[in-house]
Amino acid sequence: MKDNRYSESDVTTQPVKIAARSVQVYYGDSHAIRDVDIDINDKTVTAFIGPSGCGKSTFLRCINRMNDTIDAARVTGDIRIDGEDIYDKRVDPVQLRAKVGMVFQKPNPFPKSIYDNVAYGPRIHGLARNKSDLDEIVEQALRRGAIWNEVKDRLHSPGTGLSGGQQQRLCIARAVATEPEVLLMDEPCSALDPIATAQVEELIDELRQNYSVVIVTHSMQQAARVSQKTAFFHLGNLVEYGDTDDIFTRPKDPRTESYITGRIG
Amino acid sequence: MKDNRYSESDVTTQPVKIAARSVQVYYGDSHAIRDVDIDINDKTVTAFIGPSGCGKSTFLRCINRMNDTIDAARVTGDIRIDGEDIYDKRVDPVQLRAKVGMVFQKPNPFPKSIYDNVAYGPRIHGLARNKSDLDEIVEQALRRGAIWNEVKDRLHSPGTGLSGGQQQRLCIARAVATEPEVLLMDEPCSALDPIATAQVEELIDELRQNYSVVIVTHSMQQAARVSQKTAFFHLGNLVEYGDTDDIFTRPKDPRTESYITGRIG
Amino acid sequence: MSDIPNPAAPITDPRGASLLVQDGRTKRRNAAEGRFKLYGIVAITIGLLMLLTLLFTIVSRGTGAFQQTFVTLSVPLLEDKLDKNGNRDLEEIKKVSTFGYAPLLKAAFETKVEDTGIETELKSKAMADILSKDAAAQLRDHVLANPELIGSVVEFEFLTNSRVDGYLKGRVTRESIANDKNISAEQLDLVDALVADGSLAKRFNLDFITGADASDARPEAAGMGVAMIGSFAMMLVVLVLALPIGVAASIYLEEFAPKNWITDIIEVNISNLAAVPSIVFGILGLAVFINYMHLPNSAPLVGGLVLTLMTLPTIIISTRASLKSVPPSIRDAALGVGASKMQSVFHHVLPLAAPGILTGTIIGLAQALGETAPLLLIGMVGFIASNPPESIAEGLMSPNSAMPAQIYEWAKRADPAFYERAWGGIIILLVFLISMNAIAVLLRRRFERRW
Amino acid sequence: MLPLVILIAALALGGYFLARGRALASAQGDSRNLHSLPSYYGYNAVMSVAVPALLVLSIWLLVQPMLVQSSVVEMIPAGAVPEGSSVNLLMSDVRRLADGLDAAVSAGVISAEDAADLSAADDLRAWLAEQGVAIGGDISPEVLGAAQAFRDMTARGNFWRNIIVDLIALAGLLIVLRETNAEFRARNRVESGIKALLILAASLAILTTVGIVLSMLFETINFFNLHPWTDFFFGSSWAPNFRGDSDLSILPLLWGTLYISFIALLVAVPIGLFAAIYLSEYAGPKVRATAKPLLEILAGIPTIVYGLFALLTVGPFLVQVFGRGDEGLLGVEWMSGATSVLTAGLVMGIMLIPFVSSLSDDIINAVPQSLRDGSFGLGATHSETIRQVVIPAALPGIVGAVLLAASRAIGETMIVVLGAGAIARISGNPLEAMTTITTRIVSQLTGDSDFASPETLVAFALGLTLFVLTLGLNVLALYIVRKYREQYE
Amino acid sequence: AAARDQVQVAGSSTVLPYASIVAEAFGENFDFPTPVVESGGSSAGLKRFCEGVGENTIDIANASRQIKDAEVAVCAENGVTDIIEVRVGYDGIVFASDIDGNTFEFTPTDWYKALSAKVVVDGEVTTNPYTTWDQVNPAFPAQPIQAFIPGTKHGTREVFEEKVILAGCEETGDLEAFAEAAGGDEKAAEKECISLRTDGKSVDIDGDYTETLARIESNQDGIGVFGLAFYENNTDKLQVATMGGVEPTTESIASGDYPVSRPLFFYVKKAHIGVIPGLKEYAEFFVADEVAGPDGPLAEYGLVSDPELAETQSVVADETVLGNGS
Ligand SMILES: Nc1ncnc2c1ncn2[C@@H]1O[C@H](COP(=O)(O)OP(=O)(O)OP(=O)(O)O)[C@@H](O)[C@H]1O
Ligand SMILES: Nc1ncnc2c1ncn2[C@@H]1O[C@H](COP(=O)(O)OP(=O)(O)OP(=O)(O)O)[C@@H](O)[C@H]1O
Ligand SMILES: [Mg+2]
Ligand SMILES: [Mg+2]
Ligand SMILES: O=P([O-])([O-])[O-]
Repeated sequence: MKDNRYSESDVTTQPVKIAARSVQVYYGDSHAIRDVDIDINDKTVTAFIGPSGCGKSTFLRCINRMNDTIDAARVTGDIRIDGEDIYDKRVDPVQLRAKVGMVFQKPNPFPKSIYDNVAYGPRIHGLARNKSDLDEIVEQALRRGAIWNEVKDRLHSPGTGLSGGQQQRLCIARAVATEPEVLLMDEPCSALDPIATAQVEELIDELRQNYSVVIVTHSMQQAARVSQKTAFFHLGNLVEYGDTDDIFTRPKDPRTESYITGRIG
Repeated sequence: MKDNRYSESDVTTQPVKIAARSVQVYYGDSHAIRDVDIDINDKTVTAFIGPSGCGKSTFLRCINRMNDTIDAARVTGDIRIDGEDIYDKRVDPVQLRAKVGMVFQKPNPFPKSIYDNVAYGPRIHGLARNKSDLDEIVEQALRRGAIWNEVKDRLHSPGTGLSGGQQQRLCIARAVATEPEVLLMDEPCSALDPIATAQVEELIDELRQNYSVVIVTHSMQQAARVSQKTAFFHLGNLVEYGDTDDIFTRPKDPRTESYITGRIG
Repeated sequence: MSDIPNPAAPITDPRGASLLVQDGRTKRRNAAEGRFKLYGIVAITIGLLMLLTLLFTIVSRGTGAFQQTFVTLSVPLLEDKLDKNGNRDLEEIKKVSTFGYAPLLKAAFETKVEDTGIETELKSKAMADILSKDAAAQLRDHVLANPELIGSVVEFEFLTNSRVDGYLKGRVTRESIANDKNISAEQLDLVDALVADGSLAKRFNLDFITGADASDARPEAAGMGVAMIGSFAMMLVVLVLALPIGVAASIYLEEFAPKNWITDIIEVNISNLAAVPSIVFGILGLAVFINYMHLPNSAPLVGGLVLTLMTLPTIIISTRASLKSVPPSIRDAALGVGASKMQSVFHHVLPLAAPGILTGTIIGLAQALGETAPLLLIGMVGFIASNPPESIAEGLMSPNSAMPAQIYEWAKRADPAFYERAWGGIIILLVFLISMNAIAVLLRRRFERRW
Repeated sequence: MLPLVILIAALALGGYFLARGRALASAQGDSRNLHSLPSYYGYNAVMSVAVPALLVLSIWLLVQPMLVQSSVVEMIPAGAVPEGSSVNLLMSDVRRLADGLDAAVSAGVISAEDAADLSAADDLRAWLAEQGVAIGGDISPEVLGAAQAFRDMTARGNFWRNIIVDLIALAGLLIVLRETNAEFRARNRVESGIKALLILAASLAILTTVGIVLSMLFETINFFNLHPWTDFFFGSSWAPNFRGDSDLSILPLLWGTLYISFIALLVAVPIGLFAAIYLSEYAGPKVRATAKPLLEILAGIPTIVYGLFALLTVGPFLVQVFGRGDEGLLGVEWMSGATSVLTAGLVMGIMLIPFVSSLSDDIINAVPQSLRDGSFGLGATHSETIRQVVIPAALPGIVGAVLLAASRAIGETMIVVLGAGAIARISGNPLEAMTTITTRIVSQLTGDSDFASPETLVAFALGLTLFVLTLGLNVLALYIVRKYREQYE
Repeated sequence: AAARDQVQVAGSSTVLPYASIVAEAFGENFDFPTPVVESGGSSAGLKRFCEGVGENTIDIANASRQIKDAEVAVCAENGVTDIIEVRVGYDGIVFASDIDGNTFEFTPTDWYKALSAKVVVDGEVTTNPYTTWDQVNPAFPAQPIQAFIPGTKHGTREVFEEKVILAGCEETGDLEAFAEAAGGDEKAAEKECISLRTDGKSVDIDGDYTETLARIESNQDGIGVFGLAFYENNTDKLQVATMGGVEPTTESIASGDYPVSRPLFFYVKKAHIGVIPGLKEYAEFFVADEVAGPDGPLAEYGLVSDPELAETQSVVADETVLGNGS
């Protein structure tokens, strides 16, 4: 199963980008995330794996405070990015989210044109000096999202008229366009064919050169291919976290092993 | 790559369930499906594969006339189920869709409770004689959708509060609950972990005993595992169609080969 | 309403059945479908039929108001009546009141009868009575504007009184005037003769659209123009205040407000304000804007403020409903790329909610445009025949009425000629309303989309 | 004043570009190094320049006339006020005269110095009349002196006002420019400003409520001092009377209000809802684009038209059906007059159709297509989909629309006056005439009887009670909606 | 606030037509702007009148009844002490029915018997048993009783009760019977007389005469109470009934032959005279002979002019205020 195509030279030597301590998440009464501690490195791809419903998305959404938007959700504990507590009162969630981009599990393009979907982030962050700059950014993002060829002739038709996989790539392009420092991707390749998947994986590897990427995936192969670190969640607990190699070849926890070998889900 | 776990005894001997001839689909001016001819057998799992945006979902939606709901979409050609032209004036799309169930690419649970989501189909089709009958049907469907254990304690909380993968399985359960003769599944396992995937695949194989199943998938492995027939789409064309074994091991068309070996997408 | 098929009904297994023939259950469901759709068609048809009936009533009763009967007369501007001293001093000419002009009109009729050889038994006073009371005022204005004309004979086109006008429009007949002391059969004979002579005829009356109100004694001279300006000024105030305030309040409540009891209080309050009878807003307006803030009586500004308060709940409720219907995933998507809450609302949610907001605005404005009761208390209902204002500020501050108030007033007056004008006024009001709606509808269509 | 406002606007505009430029400069011309978009720095400057300055200006505008007035009033000797008049009235002459002098000066008829030196001896009234300024009476020297003082003080006040407000605007500009740099959180500042505005807008509802309650409370208390509250709340008849000693009970009116509103909703809700469903789900774009605005016209027809329609068309028709005995359509004799609860309710229902239909249509239209697809995919018919998926998803909005319609029904006057008759009684028969609270408010308030009598004051008590009552209904509605709200997606 | 230029009038809707005719002519013949005359009812007008002195209060209140003591007190409390009362003429009140229906010659007794809640039949006080007019008076046709009378908020109602119902009650002798039953309490007996039946035979109209007319149009059996001016403008739809044998005309009312009429007033704030341009001129113009006299436009429109007009003119000219012995 080991198929890590890319160098993993300096993973462990990377500084910690995101540090979470005893994070708990509740949806109303139900306890979705239990006491998670994790350090996520900079310039590293970290994969979250685990059975469906175990809390991967929930934890991911804690990192850029998207859970703030769910009334029922309540987060406790301590999450630091670059040493700063992101749940501190002084932290502006907006600034945080500009820094920590996100691709959602269900593709959610704006009901606007493809171009405007991608240009939205750069516009509100003032990343483009002028129209041609913006065109450039949009094209670049769409290329990185591996969708440029399919949409270049219909940039101004609505993003909601795309196929499922295309929408997913559009959302990736949209997230990449704002150049976040951390990119959270919730199953970014679930609707993609192998080629597109490979292109997105390439993108992830490229992003790793400068940023920290966290990816949720159900594909063990993908986790093995793209990530240097892997975290395994089960029933809201972070069961095991370590180098991807180790997790897949020498899991310490029996639950991890069961999952990887396909016995629990 | 060959990993077909289930018997494929009598695939070719099965009668034709769905016969499509020179089907064309247009979205406004763009030609999304070009001249597709295909015979889909009864009691068989047929996989549609192909790069993202090639028209798999579009063609799938032709089979139960879901494209009727998109204003811009226009379908020509001839599709017969059990020899009856489903685009015939006399055909009631409602009756057709009861016979040809569908699981959508993006999970779309109703804003109702989990129970009501599943009970919806049986209710409108009058499949239950009384409340306990209905309870039985709902439980059965949720079990087959491999989600019973996770939701049995919260049947009356909203279906929209589930995780991505749970929603997907809920939608599968919902589709199965109405006992369709043909089941169209658009990437039913995209958000599922391997165990859940295996359970769904098992369901599919079980369904095959009586029904015809068409499944869109991006996972070549999955196609190989569950299907007896495979159709490969590319840029709106049905490039190749045949026994799954043949497609994966002896593709006739160079495009199919490129796709399977990961060269075009 | 629920027709979820009865679970006790026999279960039909459609398996293997032909698609070309509908099974019993499908037939039943399709029948239900057909019925359901029919209900929709019936509902719309009822609505449109009612609209049609109302419009037909309005138009058939109101179009008459746009025409008026005029008589052409040559009036000798007698010097001994208008300028006894003959020095053409304007101040002295002004001293002659409209009552002093009556002899000129009588004289004009005498000449007319002589010149055309019409035979009539009538005294000259009775002949002049077929004219509108407005004629003397018209004459006086003309003389004051052109004092040099005194002594000459000038041709005028005068309004006839409302009975003569009604006679030409068929409302007044020789039978119906049996007990009427305002007009006699002989006078109608004279009218017939004048019609034959071509000097008395019905024509389009622009003054109805542009003019000011007239007193009860001269319905034929009353117009809608000034009230129209009053309504326009009020709508301006309502639009400028109610739309932004309403949308702002809704955004706060729906998107930003913490879910606590204060928000609940505000929310309940707003729905409650929608149920407050409009006259109560008049009480409020009188107390706050006139007695406390000392804004002038009868001013469209005050009317606009009162109507703003009255319209706000409608706009807020509809805006909130449409904001609520924008799915959360859109907000998530925007927040996910680092948009602020404010940006996500203004860039994505608001445009998607725009159709509903516009609908609320249309309905709210329509309601405000047709409202009379609150205006009663702030002095905008009654006899207000001001001149058309010269500037926007004057239009807001100087006394004025409003279209519905004018219509309401007319509908109450005794002379049946006012009744026709009330319906005519409703036509103008509706044209006003429809043009206002048309703009909003066009805007709404631009924003509409389904995803 | 206008130049002042223009100056503030100019400063604000200048501030916009200066702050924006400064921010960009501090970020070495690269907007990416800024905390916020450059325009936010601009807006922040506009806000900081204009808001305090305009605030001070408006306070000044409110306070200055009061101060000038009171000091001028002090100048007028008590003897100068004619008997029976008040200083207040004299002041209006003073103001009128001052305005007249202003007008004369600005027309160039007289120089500013001369205006200040005019004496009462000249025939000022006639002279002013020539300038087009009408003065009520002859001008006394006191009034003239006061008018001149008035002008003088006003001019001085305006002078200082201009200076101070300008300084504040300028100070705002300087402060904002000083704090503008790449790290400055301009967007947050601007958004807090906007949020403050939003909160202000929302609190207007509270203010209105307070205003309504206050403007009715005292008169209501007066009423209860004159009339026993037990009769008002628990009596059974409504029979106002000139000589006093009237029966003034709200119960029959309340009954009529609720009954008529109920019938109106019985008409409007199904028709409106079905129309909305048809328009958003079945109708083609063309039908929808025409039918919807057409229906909206129904909301704009003045209610007096509906009233006449009820009285002259619908009422007689109903009598034809229910009340003509053997000559009638049903051969029954249940209805005696054209006015009845049913007449008013039916017509009011028609008026309310667009309140339900248009708003619901927008909301139904906003339900995501994927939900419909999900239902169609299961073999549901269109109507099943609508009933069981679309409507529940749109329910919160639809409830809002229905509540709005209900509110309108309760608050409507004209249709009831003409359509429902004016008889206050409690009866279950919809073919009988009844009346409502709102019509009684209007008629008690506009009538002939003594305004200090309970017969008139009862209008305020009725208004307040209705207010409290609907408040209760709304609390209940909120509770129910909360309970059944379903969030989709 | 800028100084106000025009006279502001509010109040009775009965006086409104006359006031608007005067205001219009005033605007035409004087250099003052046309006064603003609002309607809204005597009570509402007086309420605003009594709110205080100053430019943001009205100058004149029209009323279809005399100001009440309680109102004068409130006025005084708010500083409105000097009020000039001007009686402009009389409003004739007539009874009319559909033009195509039966003709009636009423007496107050007929109305009393038709509308009172309780009547004396055969010496016994009973609930009003009459349902058709011929039961009330055999001379009448067998037409169902259906009366549209002014609501209790209208001054006209008071006049109707006083001069028709109560008069009828006295004529029939029922008043005495009621007094007897009430143990000699005159007040209670009067109240008994004028409390009208509530079974729908008598309908209170709170709106205007147009509403009464509309109701008669939709119910041909109806008989309504109107102002004389209103009737005179609608002779094609209505036929008037005589009362006590007298036909209502401006002459018969002015002479006092026709019994049912009421005076109309307006009240001027003396403090505003000399301050509001044109106020006194308007008041004088209103009662001038050429306007309010028997040949003036007001009478032509239906106002019954005051036989004592000269006295009224001097009240205005001298600015005689209420309570000063006039
Ligand atoms: N509603 C629509 N309007 C216009 N174009 C559409 C619409 N839906 C799909 N298309 C286009 O039609 C083509 C085929 O789309 P389809 O959804 O069938 O692809 P697919 O094979 O399912 O892809 P995926 O694997 O990404 O879901 C694509 O180019 C897509 O952009
Ligand atoms: N909005 C919500 N309200 C209530 N419960 C929720 C909500 N969202 C998620 N949950 C519950 O929290 C648990 C964790 O959900 P989460 O979405 O994090 O799972 P996941 O690991 O992302 O699963 P998947 O792989 O299926 O997406 C699940 O049991 C889910 O049902
Ligand atoms: Mg998830
Ligand atoms: Mg697809
Ligand atoms: O409006 P009125 O007071 O005359 O009834």
